[in-house]
Amino acid sequence: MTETPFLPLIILLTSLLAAPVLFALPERAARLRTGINLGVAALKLVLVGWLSWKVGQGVIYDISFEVLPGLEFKLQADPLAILFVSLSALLWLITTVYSVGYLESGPHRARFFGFFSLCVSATVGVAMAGNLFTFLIFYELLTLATYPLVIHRGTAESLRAGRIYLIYTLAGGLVLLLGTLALWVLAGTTDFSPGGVLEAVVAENRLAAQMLFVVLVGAVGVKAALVPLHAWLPIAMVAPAPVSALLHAVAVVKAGAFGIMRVVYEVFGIETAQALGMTAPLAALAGITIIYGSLKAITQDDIKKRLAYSTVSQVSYITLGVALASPIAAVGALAHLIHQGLMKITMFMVAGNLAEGLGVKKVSEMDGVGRRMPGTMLAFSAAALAMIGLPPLAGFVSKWYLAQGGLDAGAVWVIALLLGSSLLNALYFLPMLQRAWFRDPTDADAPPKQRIGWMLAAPPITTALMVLAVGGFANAPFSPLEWTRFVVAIEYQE
Amino acid sequence: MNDPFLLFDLLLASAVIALAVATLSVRDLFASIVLFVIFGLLSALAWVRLSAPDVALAEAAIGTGVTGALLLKTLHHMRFVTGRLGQDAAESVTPAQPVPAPVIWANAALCGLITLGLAMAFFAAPQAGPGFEALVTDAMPESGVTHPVTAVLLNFRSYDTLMEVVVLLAAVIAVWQIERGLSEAPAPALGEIWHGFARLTLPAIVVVGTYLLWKGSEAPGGAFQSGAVLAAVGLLLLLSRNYVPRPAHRGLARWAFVLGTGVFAAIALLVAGGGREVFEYPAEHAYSLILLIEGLVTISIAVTLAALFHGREPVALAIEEKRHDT
Amino acid sequence: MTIDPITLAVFVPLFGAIAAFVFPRAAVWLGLGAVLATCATVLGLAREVLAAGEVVTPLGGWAPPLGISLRADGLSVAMLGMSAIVGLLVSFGALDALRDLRQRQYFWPLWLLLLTGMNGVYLSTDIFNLYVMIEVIALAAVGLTVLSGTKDAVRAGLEYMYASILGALLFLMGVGFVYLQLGRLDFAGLIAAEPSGALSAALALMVIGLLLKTALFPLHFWLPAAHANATAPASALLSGLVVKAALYIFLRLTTYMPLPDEILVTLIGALGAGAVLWGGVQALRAERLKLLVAWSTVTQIGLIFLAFARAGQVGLTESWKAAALLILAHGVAKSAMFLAAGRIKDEVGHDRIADLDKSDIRPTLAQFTFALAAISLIGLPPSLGFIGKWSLMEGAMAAGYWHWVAVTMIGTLMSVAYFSRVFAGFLRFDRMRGELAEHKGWALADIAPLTLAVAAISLGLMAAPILSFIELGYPFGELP
Amino acid sequence: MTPDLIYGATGIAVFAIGLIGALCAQDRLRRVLALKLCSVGAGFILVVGAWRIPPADPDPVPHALVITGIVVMVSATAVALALIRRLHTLEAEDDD
Repeated sequence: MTETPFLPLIILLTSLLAAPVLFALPERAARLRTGINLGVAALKLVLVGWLSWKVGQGVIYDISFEVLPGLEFKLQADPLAILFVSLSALLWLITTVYSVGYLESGPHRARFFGFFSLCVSATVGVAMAGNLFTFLIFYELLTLATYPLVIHRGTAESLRAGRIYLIYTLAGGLVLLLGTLALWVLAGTTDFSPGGVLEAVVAENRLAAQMLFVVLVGAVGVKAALVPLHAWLPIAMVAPAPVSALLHAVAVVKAGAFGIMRVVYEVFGIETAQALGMTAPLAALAGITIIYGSLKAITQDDIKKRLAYSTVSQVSYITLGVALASPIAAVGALAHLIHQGLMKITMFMVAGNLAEGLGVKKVSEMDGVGRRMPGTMLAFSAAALAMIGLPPLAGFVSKWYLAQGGLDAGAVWVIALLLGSSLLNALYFLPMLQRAWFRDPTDADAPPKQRIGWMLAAPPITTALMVLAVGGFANAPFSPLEWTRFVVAIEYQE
Repeated sequence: MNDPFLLFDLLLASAVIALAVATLSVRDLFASIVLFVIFGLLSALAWVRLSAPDVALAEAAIGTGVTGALLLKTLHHMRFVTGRLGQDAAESVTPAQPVPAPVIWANAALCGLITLGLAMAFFAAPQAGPGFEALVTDAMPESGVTHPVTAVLLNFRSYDTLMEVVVLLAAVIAVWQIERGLSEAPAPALGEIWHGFARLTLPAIVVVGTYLLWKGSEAPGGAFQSGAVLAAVGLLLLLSRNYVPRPAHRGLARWAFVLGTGVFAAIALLVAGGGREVFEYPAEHAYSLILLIEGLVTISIAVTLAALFHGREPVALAIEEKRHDT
Repeated sequence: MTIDPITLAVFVPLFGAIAAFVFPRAAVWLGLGAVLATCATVLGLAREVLAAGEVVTPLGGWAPPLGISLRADGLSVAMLGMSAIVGLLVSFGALDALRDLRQRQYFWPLWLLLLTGMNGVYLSTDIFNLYVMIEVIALAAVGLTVLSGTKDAVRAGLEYMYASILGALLFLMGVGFVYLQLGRLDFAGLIAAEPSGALSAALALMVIGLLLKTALFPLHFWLPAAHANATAPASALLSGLVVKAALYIFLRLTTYMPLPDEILVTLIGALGAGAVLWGGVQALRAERLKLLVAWSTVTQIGLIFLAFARAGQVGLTESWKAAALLILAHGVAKSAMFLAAGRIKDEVGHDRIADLDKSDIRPTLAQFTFALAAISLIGLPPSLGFIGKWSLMEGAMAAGYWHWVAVTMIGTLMSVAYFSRVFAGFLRFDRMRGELAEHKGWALADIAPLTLAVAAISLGLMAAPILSFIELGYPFGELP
Repeated sequence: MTPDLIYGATGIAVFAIGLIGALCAQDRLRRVLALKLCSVGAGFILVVGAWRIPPADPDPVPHALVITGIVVMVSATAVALALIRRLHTLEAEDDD
């Protein structure tokens, strides 16, 4: 059953077409800009809601045209895409509200929101790409759209960070181009299809297939911040808070993780990947990244750096769930895609509020901030506890499924890994909470640096409530977890 | 080996080669140019020997005469600008930038390689193989003229010839553009250099002109050759200052430059239609059309060549007559 | 009087040039009108080619080999179309960019003569005619190079002139050898010819001449200075269009007379690789924006030759298409980039890369245009440059030429590196002395390059129709 | 040994001499001269190609081509010389 095949295209175009308009608006047209931003974001969310409902009913969307003979630009809305598209549409709206508040009087707002729009378009494109070629196009577009956001402040430091970011991600993109080409030459198609497209190639040339796996996963692993390709992520912290929030929760890092899913599930197929003997090393790499990221996070005093290393660690849960090659672990991985997004975006917005409102940028300066910004810090606490894995919060749900999946796959070490990681999470988050709530402010009488308006305060609280909801109502119909099961059934062809 | 011309051929060929080497190796640039003029005239002689009188004429008049004049004018200009006009035999007027030895060796190796390849290819090629002559002979009756080279230039391959006039037009526009705003540099007077030049080329010009006149009686002469002869007259007028270009003449000059090209192209387009292609002259008018084109092109060529020699476009700021003597 | 668009494609710009030269006061409008009319003519020709596959006109009614005929197929019309459209937009840009009256008066006739020459090259089927055409191009191009009249420009123009004449003479010598061997000069004669040593020597001579004209490493020495010192619209034309004419002839000749030896194919590839790497290094070291852009032309030419590097083999027509796509991509993107660089130089007052961020004036739109053009030149999706690079690498990979894949990737990384030097200058804001001047809004001279840059990006998604158009009339061998 | 071989070899030699000069000469004017030599060399090849053993008439087409080549070359030479003059003036102004 197909109808309105253009719906995915329309969803893509809403933000893509908004971008040139936003670029062209003069700096002073702030109200108009805010109106367009919020209007388009809301429209997109509604459209995505409609799309998910249709896809849930079994409608298949598929739109494509030929770019080169045989090679198609292809958009499709499969359940896996819907999972990611919904996340990005929802969080885009929230982050837009936050950004409007954050940049209220800053320079270059036209540029910022233009690229912001492009960035979400690219994310949606990454999600709905129907083949690796299209995925590559949006993957690169994402790099290009985020670069100006990362260096938005225009200082020497941010430019240096931007250069490192650009080198890592464009080199990754180039390797992805190589891999895509190799896939095209080897398999004659770059389509995503559950079960993979490489069976014939594997039978014929096992080594080539293995190399292709390394190349493709390595390429998307740059954005997914897999150790040792993660170095750009902590450095990119010079970006403004809403950008960091978006980068970590929705856009770049998630695009990498999502790419790993597509490559493993739909280019190779989980069984083929397992038969190639590639999943176990990937799982091991994910495990190393999880522990390494957490250990590094403990040693950071800068709040945003600590959060960044935490991301390195947390995103690899997704990779781990994919690599374990167990349907139960896969549920955990996919759920974590959503859960980590909600948790991390909350934390980054809080970090932004602390810096903007109180001038607090370091963990050691956090004494007593809970009393000065109770709402914001409550949101932070909820997200942090969820991240540690306190039942029944969001993080617990994903970790639970991952552990189950580990047992299912016969990898008992995963349990130990998850316990260790949770312990480390606690080690770097609890001191922050302890300082915020149980210590006296060092300069309690000091007036706040700047008043935090509702546009800055409301978004983190909203996302924190969502963190509570997705954990608490994990088994409700239409919860992310339920959708995840739907997706996994498809990918494992059950 | 019993060809009576063999010795002549060998002598002429060695003279041409020796002059080519000498042109590039003598230290004095003036001598170099003079040697080049002799080289050009001897080459033209060789081409006469190869039954190519039209080519020989063009080479003598344009390739050697006009080119030589242009070179001498440039040399004169450069010596004047650097204030070294008085020193005779100034070997080089541009500062030598040292070229790294590896580059020179690489260049020499490249030249050697190319020459070797050329020589091998030349001696491997079929000598005097069939060319266009049969085709030309068949087509001559429809060409409207009786001289084969003219038929090729102005009928069979008239598109090439039109584009050649376009090249000439491009050159004069480019030269005016390059020298725009240049202050009134000395127009070379008939100084010592020029007497030498005149001694060498004037007789050649006279011979060529006579030949062309004579030739014109039996068939349309080559537009380029007669254009060059007329240009030589212009050159002498300019040099002797009997004619001084003035800003007011600019518009006329522009029209004269484009006259040949414009009419040539317009006729090419206008004859099209009624089953005829562009450039396809109706048989009954072919002769007169070709004659018209040739005449106008000759005027344009003459004016253009003279303008190329004069260089900069006449501008208002340089009116004052300034006779420059060495 | 009915005249085919194929002849008009050469005659319209010619008459335009004559008119613009004779009436200097009206040169701008006459010139612009002629370029517009040329666009219309090319459009008409494109329709004919779409309908018939190829259009042939024997000029003067004399069929080759005695006469010269004009022939248009998909490839030639694609080149004509690129010249006309890029030319039109550069012309619009020139309206604003050339403020000096006398510059403007000479720009139009020279540019229209250039267009005449290029159109003539793309329609020609006779190698001697090609020689005359490349000379028309050379003289007009040198005139444009020195339009600014500065010492650097004149010096660069002279070097360019030497290289041009030498290239043309090598080509002419090759023509002479073809005549010696075959007794005819038309393309059909070349196609029918039996391969022989002498013919290969002739081809080699012509190829060396063309490589000199198209500035393939190490014969590129004249290009950076010439393109960097010309005025912006002239640079855009020179870099975007002029070098393509010699490339096109190379493409045709090697199609009709395939390179005889695998070693030569590899040599061409090696020179291309040299261009990519050496040009990249020089672009990294360039101190001025326009010089950087000029060096990027050297690398892009090298890239196109990398695509040629496997053309000699049977059935591998793909690489020609990659080359054709890269030629189009570079033509559009590079002209946009040079115009944008010119705008930046005009607004900021200099084009030293190191000092770009010290200026309180930021020509935002020109910078944005520059970045868009850079995306296509780097080869990032979905630009035309990306599709070209994709085809190039696909071909190299399928043929097992991994070394060329590696060179392409290194070249891409280098281009990221040198272009990001420029972006850093655009986007750094902490070294300014005063307040940032509010961006000035739109200017006419911004629109032309922006349009070109947007086209360079978005044409990538239209590569399939472009390719099927280029294949009309079988330009790549297999003549019916 | 026939005239076409003798003059063909002459043409190649002149072309080669010109080529060496064009690539290695230091003086600007001399490079123009060298290029002109190259063009004469190419002219020789075409004229030789057109030559037929008498009494046969030569092929007129190459003759026409060489005439065209000569005119093209004088145009290019004129532009090159104008550039040299201009450059020389600009450099001389700089020295003052």
